[in-house]
Amino acid sequence: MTEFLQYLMTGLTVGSIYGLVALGFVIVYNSSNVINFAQGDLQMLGGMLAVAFLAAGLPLPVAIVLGVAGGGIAGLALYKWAIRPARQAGPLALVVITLGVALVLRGGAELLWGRGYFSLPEFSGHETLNLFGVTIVPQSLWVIGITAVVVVGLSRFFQSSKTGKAIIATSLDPDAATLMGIDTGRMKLLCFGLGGVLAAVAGVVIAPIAFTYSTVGLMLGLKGFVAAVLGGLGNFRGALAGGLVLGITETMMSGYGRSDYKDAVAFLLILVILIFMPRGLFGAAGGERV
Amino acid sequence: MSDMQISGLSKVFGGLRATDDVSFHIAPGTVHSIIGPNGAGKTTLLNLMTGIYEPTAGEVTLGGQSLLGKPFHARVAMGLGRTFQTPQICHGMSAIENVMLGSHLGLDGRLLPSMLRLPGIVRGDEACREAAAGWMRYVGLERYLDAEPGAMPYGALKRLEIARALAGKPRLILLDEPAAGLGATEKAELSRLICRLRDEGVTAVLVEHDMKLVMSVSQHVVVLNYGKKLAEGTPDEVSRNPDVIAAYLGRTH
Amino acid sequence: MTRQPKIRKAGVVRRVLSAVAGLSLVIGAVAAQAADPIKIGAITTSTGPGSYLGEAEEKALKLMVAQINKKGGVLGREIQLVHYDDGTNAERARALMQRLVTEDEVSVVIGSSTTPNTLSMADVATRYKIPLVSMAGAKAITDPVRPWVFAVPENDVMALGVMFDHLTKHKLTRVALLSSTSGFGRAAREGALELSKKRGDISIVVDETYAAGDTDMSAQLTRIRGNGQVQAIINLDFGNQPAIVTRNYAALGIKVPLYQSHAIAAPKYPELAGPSSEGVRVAVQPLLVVEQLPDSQPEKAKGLEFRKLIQERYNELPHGFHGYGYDALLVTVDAISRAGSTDKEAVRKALEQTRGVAGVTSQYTFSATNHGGVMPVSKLRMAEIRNKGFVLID
Amino acid sequence: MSDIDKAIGMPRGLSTAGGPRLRLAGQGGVLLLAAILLLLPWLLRSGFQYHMAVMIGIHAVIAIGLNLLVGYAGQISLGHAGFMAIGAYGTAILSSRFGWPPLLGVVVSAAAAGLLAFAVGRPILRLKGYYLAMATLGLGMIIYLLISNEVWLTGGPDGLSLPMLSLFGQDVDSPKVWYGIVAVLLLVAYWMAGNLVNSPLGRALRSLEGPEALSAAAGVDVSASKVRIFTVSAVVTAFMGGIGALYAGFISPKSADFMQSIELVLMVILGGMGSIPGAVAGAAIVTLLPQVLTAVEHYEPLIYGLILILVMVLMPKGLVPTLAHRLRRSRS
Repeated sequence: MTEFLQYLMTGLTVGSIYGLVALGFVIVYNSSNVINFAQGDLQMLGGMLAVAFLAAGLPLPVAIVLGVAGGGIAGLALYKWAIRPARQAGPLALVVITLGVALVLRGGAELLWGRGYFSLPEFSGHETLNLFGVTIVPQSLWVIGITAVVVVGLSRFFQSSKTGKAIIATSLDPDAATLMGIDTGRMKLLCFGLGGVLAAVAGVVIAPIAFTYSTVGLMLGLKGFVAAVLGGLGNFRGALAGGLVLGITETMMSGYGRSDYKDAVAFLLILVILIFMPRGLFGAAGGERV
Repeated sequence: MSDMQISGLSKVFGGLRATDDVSFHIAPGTVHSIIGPNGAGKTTLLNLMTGIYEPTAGEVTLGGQSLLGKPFHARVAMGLGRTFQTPQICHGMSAIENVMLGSHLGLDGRLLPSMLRLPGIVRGDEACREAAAGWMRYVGLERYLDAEPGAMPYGALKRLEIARALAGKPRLILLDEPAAGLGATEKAELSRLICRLRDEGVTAVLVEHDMKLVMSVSQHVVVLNYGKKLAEGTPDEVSRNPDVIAAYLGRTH
Repeated sequence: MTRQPKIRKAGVVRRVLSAVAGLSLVIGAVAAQAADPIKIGAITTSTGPGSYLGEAEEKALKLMVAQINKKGGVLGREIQLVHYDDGTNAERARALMQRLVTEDEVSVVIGSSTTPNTLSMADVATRYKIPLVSMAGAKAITDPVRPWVFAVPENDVMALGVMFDHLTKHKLTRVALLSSTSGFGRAAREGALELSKKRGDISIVVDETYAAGDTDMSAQLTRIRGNGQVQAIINLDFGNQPAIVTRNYAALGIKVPLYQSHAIAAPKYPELAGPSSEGVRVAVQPLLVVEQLPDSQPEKAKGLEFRKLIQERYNELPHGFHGYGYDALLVTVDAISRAGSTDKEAVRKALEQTRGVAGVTSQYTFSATNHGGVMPVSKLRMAEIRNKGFVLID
Repeated sequence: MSDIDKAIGMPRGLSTAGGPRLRLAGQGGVLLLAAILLLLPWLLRSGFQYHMAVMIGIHAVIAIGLNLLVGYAGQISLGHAGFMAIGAYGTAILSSRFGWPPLLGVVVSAAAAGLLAFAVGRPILRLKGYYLAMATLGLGMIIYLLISNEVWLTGGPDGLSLPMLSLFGQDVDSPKVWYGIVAVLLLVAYWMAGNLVNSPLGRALRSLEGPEALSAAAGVDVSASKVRIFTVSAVVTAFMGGIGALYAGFISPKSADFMQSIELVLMVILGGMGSIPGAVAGAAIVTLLPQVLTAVEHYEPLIYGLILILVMVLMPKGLVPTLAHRLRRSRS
């Protein structure tokens, strides 16, 4: 039982990170139907920037905030200079553009900071807690807590703020939103910025646990995409649930099964879920309109 | 002997009876219209005929054979043709290729001969191209043979769809709001086209809002309201039916 | 009238052209004899998961080539290093090897940093008969011997032996193995299982693995913690994941000592793992702790000198992988100068006749049956992390 | 004679204008490609340049096959590297471990990949858009993980070596001979893909990119057709994976990994979706770019990324369709 709880704790931590990255995917996807393959690299950027600011002598909280802000700015820039100029392009062409942005971010980070691994200090020391025999690293609590705050904050933002509602309207029906006087271009820009912020948050909170390096976004970006689709692209709860399901499945597989097939089992599970639920766990049902 | 027979057809979505115990039959070589206010269940009925939905109860037959359980494409193979409210055109193909697509069923679809372009494939393809050109002429699109669908006006796309459906040589063609979005001249042309089809013995089912068009081309009209069949008869009979008048007036007021 | 001059003109042009062509041929030949540089190809794994190894090797190679050229080169000729990065991709390494051989026409190739990449290049080396000096450490590279393939690091089985000796000495004989499923981890794990069977003094009671890219190894360590028999943990991997293992190990409060392989022995490791790494035991290259070596050690003087060079140029401390880059170049250049030419077969022969060449990580003696990888005694030492530094221990 | 009969009977010769021209264009493409492939050896100087040409050829055939699925039928796949790897590893294992003739190994592996595609195709291809992308990605990843982990069979991360291909009792180790082999394969693939696309079956497949109801209304069995084209592209990919492995003489799990799948799709998108010459152009770009960019060493990812962005912003429909469109417009 202790083992199980230990695995669960690990799974929740890893799953929260996947969920955060997935949320970024979902917000961008909702607003502009683009799967942003640079999401993972925006996450890398957030972590790297925080490390760099810290190394420049700024206090940790400031470095963290600046790192997150940097991710957001990069998200805005991504939309303004790469996505917007190509707005007539098809979805696959846009995906290729985000792939290009991912490479630019990765290459830029390597030129600036090299290819080494960097660590960020834990937010609140590294004294571990012990609960029912389960060892808990405080950073795990930060990860889970921040994810929870982000999810609650986002849902309130989308439900009650005027901008949030405008974004929802844009994602539901851009034409109607334009008629209602919503500047849909601005909303898309905002969503890319928000996606960048979310990615950077993930990058910053995971850096003390798993470090950050130029190619860290590759795997986490992929996992985030998996979580987003698993949850049913376009759904916040789904993205988070997808991340948690993925994280917990992986950890349980490592704990109770063979770790070398951990990912294979996760992917098999996803295949099966998609076959029975073609629009993911929380995806809107319904066929094609004719 | 009817071409299509619909008996006791019902479709329930959740708690909503979108189609409620509808029965009628469509005689061969006639134009048969289905009308009703918005939300009356016309499109649901069409989707039940084509197999996009499976009915909760009831039966649909074409030429005496049951259509139930058969997917859309199999029904097309049995002689059902259909056009859509908003034209469904393949934008990766030229106009004539879209029409040729409609007649692919009768042609050799084997993979290897197609890749090797064996003589049989070439012959079939050429015949099919000529036939398609014929159909385009028939619906008045001869100017657009090699046009990109994206560059064609809306009305032409609607006729292109009809040509594609005709290329499949259907025994019965379902036209889903063919007049929607058309201008007055285009509507007149459409009306002539439907009459011409009727005169040549093609059975057509028309779902349409434009009453003028419905009344001028139909032999038989079915009126739906709230999923139920409200009335049925010749255009004259239906237009004098007090229930029908009430339903339409009730909506406008 | 008007046509004749034209024809004559054309004739003149042709004559001038051919004269120029002939002249340039002559000049070219003379120049080639005098100062045609010696082309040495190099492929390192400078990006991707293996960048940790290749970046250091790349730096050392570039630095040392510049140093050699400053001192007048080899055989009176300059060395031209044609360097490519294989991105931790074996197929790319192979394509680049092909490119070095057929397009860049190098005389000898150094590389690559990881075993799969070296093995994929070894086939090309054999096919085109060109000497290849690898900086990767798996036994499979030089055993069985391939005529054209050499290696400078001692092989992973020897390196494991150092750890096993230390464990036995401290009576820690029941060991938990934790390895990555990457190429290095997998090969090292197999080596460890084999070695434990062969030696009989160490028994592996738990055998856990994790996948590349995993960000938390608590699950595996929890299982290890739950096994009462375990007296020590060996982690076989390189890159950032051993640092995560170290943190998880410390967080779970595991009491048995943790041993890390020589593949992570670099200042970056304690920096990443932080205070968790205090007391972790690591097999290290002497270069990393060169100041702690006794003066009698032949590697010491060279190592200190090399350290100074690297620190001046790159502002970082060299570790074993810088050393492999240095040594690979050293062995290669030594062979070329003894061969007296860049003839491939001559260089290959000279490599086989390498005797007691002192590098910064080891002394090299090759033969027809030993193309590297095996030394009389392992050069690795056991060190413990104390105060963020590597301290030699008994 | 009814009006319909007249209408169909009458316009003979009048309407076929589109037909022969289209076909000629297709055959013109084959001829042009043949001319390029014949002339190219005069430009290729080193063995390495032949090597690159061979690699482009192999990738081009795969891209043509994948373009049928992605570009024409509109079904994305992020798992085709898995099929490539099945071809490569099947060939390697059958020839080096079981002593089969290499070419038989290629054919059997390609058939096996086809069988797998056929088996998983029906449930997977019901999915749409990014869900399909996800499912194919998962399929590819599972194949990749099997190959990396089943060391006893595949050699794991260390990879596997293959015996040299021999034809008519002669070892094929010269890049020039390989160039010839791959050039012929490319021509055949180009010709066959062009034929398919302009056949009745091809039109049925091309209709799949649109809404399902459109295809069904034309009598196209949507799910069967999707499975069919998926299988075809898997077979082509696996076949060329096997040929590529024989050419390289060595394979590693890297050829099955996710990035390889992305690169294959990249070839199709950069070159132009639904364009057969586009697939060839895309394969050339994606294969050459990393080699060209070794010149800028540490700037490689940065410049690669910038090129991707620029190409897609300036030519959203891909290289060949965009250029063809501009050419047509400037002419008229």
